[in-house]
Amino acid sequence: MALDKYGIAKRIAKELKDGYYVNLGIGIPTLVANYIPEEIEVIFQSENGMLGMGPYPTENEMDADLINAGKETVTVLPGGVFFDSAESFGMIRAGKVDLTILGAMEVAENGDIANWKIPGKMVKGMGGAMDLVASAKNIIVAMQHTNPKGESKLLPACTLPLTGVGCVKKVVSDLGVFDIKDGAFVLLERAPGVSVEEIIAKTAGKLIINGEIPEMEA
Amino acid sequence: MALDKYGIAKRIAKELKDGYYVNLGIGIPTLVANYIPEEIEVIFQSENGMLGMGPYPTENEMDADLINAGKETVTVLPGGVFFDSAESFGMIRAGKVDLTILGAMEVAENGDIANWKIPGKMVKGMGGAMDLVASAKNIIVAMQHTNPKGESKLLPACTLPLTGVGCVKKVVSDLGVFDIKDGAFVLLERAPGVSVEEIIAKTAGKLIINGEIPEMEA
Amino acid sequence: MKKVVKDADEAISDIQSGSTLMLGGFGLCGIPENCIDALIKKGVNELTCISNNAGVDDFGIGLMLKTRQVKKMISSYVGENAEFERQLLSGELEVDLIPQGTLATRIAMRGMGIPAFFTPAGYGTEIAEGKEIKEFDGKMHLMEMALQADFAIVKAWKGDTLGNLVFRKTTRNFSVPMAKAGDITIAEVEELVQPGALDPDEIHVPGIYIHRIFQGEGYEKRIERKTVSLPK
Amino acid sequence: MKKVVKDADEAISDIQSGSTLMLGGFGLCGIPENCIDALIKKGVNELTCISNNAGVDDFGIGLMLKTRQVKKMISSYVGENAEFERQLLSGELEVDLIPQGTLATRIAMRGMGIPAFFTPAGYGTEIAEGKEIKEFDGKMHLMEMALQADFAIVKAWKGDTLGNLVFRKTTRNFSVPMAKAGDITIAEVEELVQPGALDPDEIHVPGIYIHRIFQGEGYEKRIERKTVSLPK
Repeated sequence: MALDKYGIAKRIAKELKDGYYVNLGIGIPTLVANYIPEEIEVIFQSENGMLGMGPYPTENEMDADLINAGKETVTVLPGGVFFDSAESFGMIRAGKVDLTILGAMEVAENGDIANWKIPGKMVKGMGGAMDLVASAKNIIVAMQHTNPKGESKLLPACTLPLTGVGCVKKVVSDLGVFDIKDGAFVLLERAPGVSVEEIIAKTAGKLIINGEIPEMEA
Repeated sequence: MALDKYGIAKRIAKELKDGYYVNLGIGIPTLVANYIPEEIEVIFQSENGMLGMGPYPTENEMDADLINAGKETVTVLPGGVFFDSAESFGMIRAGKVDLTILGAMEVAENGDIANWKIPGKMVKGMGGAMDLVASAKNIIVAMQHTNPKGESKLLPACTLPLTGVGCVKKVVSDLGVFDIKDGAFVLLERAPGVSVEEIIAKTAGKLIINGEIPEMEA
Repeated sequence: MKKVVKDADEAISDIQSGSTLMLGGFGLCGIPENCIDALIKKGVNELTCISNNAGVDDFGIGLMLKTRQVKKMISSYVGENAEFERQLLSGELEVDLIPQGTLATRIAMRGMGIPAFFTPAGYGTEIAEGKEIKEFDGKMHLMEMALQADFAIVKAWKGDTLGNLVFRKTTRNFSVPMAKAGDITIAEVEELVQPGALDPDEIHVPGIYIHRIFQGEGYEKRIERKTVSLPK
Repeated sequence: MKKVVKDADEAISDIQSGSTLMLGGFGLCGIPENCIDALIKKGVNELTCISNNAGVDDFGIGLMLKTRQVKKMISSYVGENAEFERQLLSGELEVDLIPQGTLATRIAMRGMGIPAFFTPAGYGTEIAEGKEIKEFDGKMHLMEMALQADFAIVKAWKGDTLGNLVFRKTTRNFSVPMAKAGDITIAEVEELVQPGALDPDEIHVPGIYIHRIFQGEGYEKRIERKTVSLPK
């Protein structure tokens, strides 16, 4: 059975390592924060200007001066820091953030990503996505494997305007986990109950399947 | 009688205006701080990283963590601020400092300045001088009119390696006050008792003398 | 040294139609509420506004859109505003979309006197069109230019009469780099104090960058997205 | 998250001969005294040291010059040191002199991930030789490159176990941009505290830049030029 958004978030959480500084995009990536393994400590960066982002506040704790990059009210954990947005993107650009997790409309087999613009539709802007994908040391895309029409989002080449080139290292979709390597999607794990055949059928980009593909652990 | 270094500093102090942010170089420029007119407020910037530099501390106030760009112990006035050296030169480069006063070995009639290097002698470095002269909106040079050999330091062209090009706006020497304009030194005032003839004799660069030249006020 | 003005009306009195303004804040967080109201009252128009976002329909820059005072927005994300969308689609409003980090840095560089710099953001995308490209350390970079503005308008938590500013939490956002970048910078503060009241080690924006300052009033500090956890 | 190390010896244990180091401080103000001692004890040599100054004969980097550990200095002003002058004139030591603002900014740009930028400093001087020159707004600028270092070593006043740093007075100098620029950054602090002890609005260097931190000991904090006024 394909993963739901919580399942995708939970699987991505396993990629986190102790001491990681992590930037979470809006949507599924935000959910990753709920599945951090007990034994490790990671610190969340919010690109408007904070490190040490904590959970949403209670009604009483809510503070208009304390929001995240999604403009949601949040809290700060002990050891957190505030800074301005130029400094924030400075640390992103300098590669100080260990991992960036974000959503995508399309990912290509060479690591290109498109997630900001659909021609003909109202364009809201790229926000920080172009900066993040151009500079992050390690980028994981969290997304549905196919679009609402059932078409693959893992493509030979992106059809939508690009956000960044050759930058995505890993994709976790509702169907599986894929490394992007040498111009192909390398299947690493299947979602529980999802067959290799289904993944082949729903992946338009070059797919590499080496031997037996394990089902991901619960 | 030619001015002594205190006289030069005192004359330069008259160039200050209320609200000016001022960077003072080492030597004569430092003395300018002692002659600020009562009725105006100026704020001194020290390029290692402070605004609101005050007088030297008493023995008891002395703090190893509080020095100026000349590495001297200083104090900070109410409303002062500390920052790092990159920020400090950022504000200099952005033209936020209204006036820079510094010494020179040579100044040319086109505003070039040389003050950091004598070929064949041990070179200590340019410190912040190149940044200051390249970026200051207004630069006044405080110096002796001639070198120890009696040779003019106001020249048609600098002979020493340059610190900056076309940047000096005004020179206050022991003999007089000069604007640098249209490729010439324009004599504005004579030091008390110094004749125009003496100034002509001791100025190697192009000198413009328009009408009667007043003696500077005490 | 006279930086203190009476109120927002006095602070913005010489802003003319056609000016380029930087407006601090991120979303509705830390926006200069008093000055936005004063700009609406004054009725200047044909403004170019540099601001990461464009407010919401009935708050922030959204209010200036409603009164048709804005000719062009320079932003990274502008999604929360129906009137914005209408004006954009009808061609009444121009929008220049810039990656958020590039936008923040182009502003910061202005305050550091650096006219141009290189960033990898946007290489290989439509953002790179027409820009000089250079390789450093095996990676392609775009040359980006510092952004100029006739006025920068920011809101800080505390400020002193010399213009030194202190911010609270995530309100530093675009306001700190903008405060340093404006040809003229206007700061409104929740609390105006005397020189010496702020610790010189804890000032976020040194007063040298600030030309006018006043204590604002009636801050609403609206929250765009209230998100809460249940009490434990 | 394990950033805390026992002492300077542990902090610098993997620094090898031939490394490039950034060493914080301005003159003797805010220098990493403990780490300098440990580097001398360890005896690594052929070091390239990026530091605004080179200490005095018997303190700061001057101590490392005495033990011949430094191959090259990258500085803006190096005047206060007889041994330095001797080694320089004898050809034992290389020196790369860089305008102070350009030096500070090349370091800061590394911490911002900006590989190159333009500054007017040094245009028309020997500093400009071999550099790309571009005109912006009618003024000539040099392209300058960010400076890389294998290790940056700084000393702060307080720090927490996550690496967040707070500085006192003019000790921020080159230490803040260097702390952000090092491939590996080591911070020694006068007082090491727990997360939450520092106000998140008042931190000068966020811990994300810091890889190792320890509480130093026995700070001498020597003053290079004691200048005093008489008590009033």
